[in-house]
Amino acid sequence: MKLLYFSWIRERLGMGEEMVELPAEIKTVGEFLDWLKTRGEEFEAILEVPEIVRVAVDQEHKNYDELLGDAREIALFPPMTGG
Amino acid sequence: MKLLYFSWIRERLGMGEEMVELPAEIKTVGEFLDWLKTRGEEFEAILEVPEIVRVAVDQEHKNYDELLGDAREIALFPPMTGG
Amino acid sequence: MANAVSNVRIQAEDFDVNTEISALSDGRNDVGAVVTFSGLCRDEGGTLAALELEHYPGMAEAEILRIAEQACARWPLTGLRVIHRYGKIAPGENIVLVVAASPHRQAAFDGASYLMDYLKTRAPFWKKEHLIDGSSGEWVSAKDADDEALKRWE
Amino acid sequence: MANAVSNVRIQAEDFDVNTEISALSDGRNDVGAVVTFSGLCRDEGGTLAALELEHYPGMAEAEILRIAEQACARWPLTGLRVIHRYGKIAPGENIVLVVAASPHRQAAFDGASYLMDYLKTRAPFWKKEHLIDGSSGEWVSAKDADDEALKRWE
Repeated sequence: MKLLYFSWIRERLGMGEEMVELPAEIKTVGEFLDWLKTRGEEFEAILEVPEIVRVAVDQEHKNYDELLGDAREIALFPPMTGG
Repeated sequence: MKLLYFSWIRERLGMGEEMVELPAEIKTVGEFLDWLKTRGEEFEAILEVPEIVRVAVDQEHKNYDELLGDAREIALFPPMTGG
Repeated sequence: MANAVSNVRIQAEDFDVNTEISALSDGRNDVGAVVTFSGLCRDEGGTLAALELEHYPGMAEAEILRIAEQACARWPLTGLRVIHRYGKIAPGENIVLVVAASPHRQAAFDGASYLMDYLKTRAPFWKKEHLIDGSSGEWVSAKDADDEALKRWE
Repeated sequence: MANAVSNVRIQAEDFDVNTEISALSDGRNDVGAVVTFSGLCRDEGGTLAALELEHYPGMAEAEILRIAEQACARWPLTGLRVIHRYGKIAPGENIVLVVAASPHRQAAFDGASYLMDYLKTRAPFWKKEHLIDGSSGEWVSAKDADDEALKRWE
């Protein structure tokens, strides 16, 4: 599974992407974020106010209660400021 | 006083403009139109449904109850279809 | 006709959208949004050969400038340009251009949209149809929908 | 990325508004209205040296195309083009272009305005400020006003 990070989340983690093995019991976006927090204090800090972290699964916006399905890539980023 | 006619009003009258002497007692746009009707059946026909004839006095839209003031030119035209 | 912010031209010639955008944005760094509206002549399902646009010289410029000044009083516009063509215009050709510039996107959209709504019903222009069969068609009637469109600005 | 009506490009290069308008109007006689929105980089009162735009390649195109398809389903648009730039952009330079074409003026205005509102809050782009004093400023925060702007389309 490929994880992607953008904007200040990328800067804070010091990486734009990484490959991870996701535990099989993780089904939803919310469960994925909870697991991510266990991976170190940088992740914990970023997800302290989880509402400000947006998640895209295979390049589509997903709410925290939605299923990951057989995702190939998951991206984390702050609210967008395009346009 | 210069009178100007546009669109189908110009076509119906067969002229785009003319010079007229306006009787001194005419004060409002409505009185002006009533006087115009006395000038011939073409004017009468055009002003039969007066609501569809718009009037500009010195190049500003005027309602029928507004004063002519010391107008230099009065224009008659149908509802506009610009843009 | 022009004031500090608005520029209004009535002309037979076509216009160039890039040129008008540049006039409002080049050399300044406070413009965040430029909205343009181009109105083009349609062929009405293949029946129309051309539109002939008649206007009231003098009043056309003056009235559009009045509408432009109302827009500038209502929204924080840094620039506003209106070009309205007259004469014979074939399907696919430009009729009218409005360009509105502002620091903010909504003001630019609203300014341009307001100009178009008022221009449709207040600017002294009249369109006559020339049909493809060679006949001279009708004068285009004013649309109730255009009067309706004004109500949202009240 | 493109379908029959929509065309979406994410690129570092600048764009040309005339070219994009022509692509939607040349050779056809059913387009009565073309609205363009250009978003430009402001200097924020002289403090900003540049904006750096980061994006999510792949998703940026896909998401804007999804928004474009929603607009095409909602309004009778004959064409829709979106170009969003990435990389370092100086004050006065273009950031984004939306062009919407339709037989009718209100559809063209609404289509372009809708695209911009959704693009601001749904397209995966992030802006970082580079300040005139040489320091790297903050990541631009999302505005509540942009979320608010979406409500009128519901």
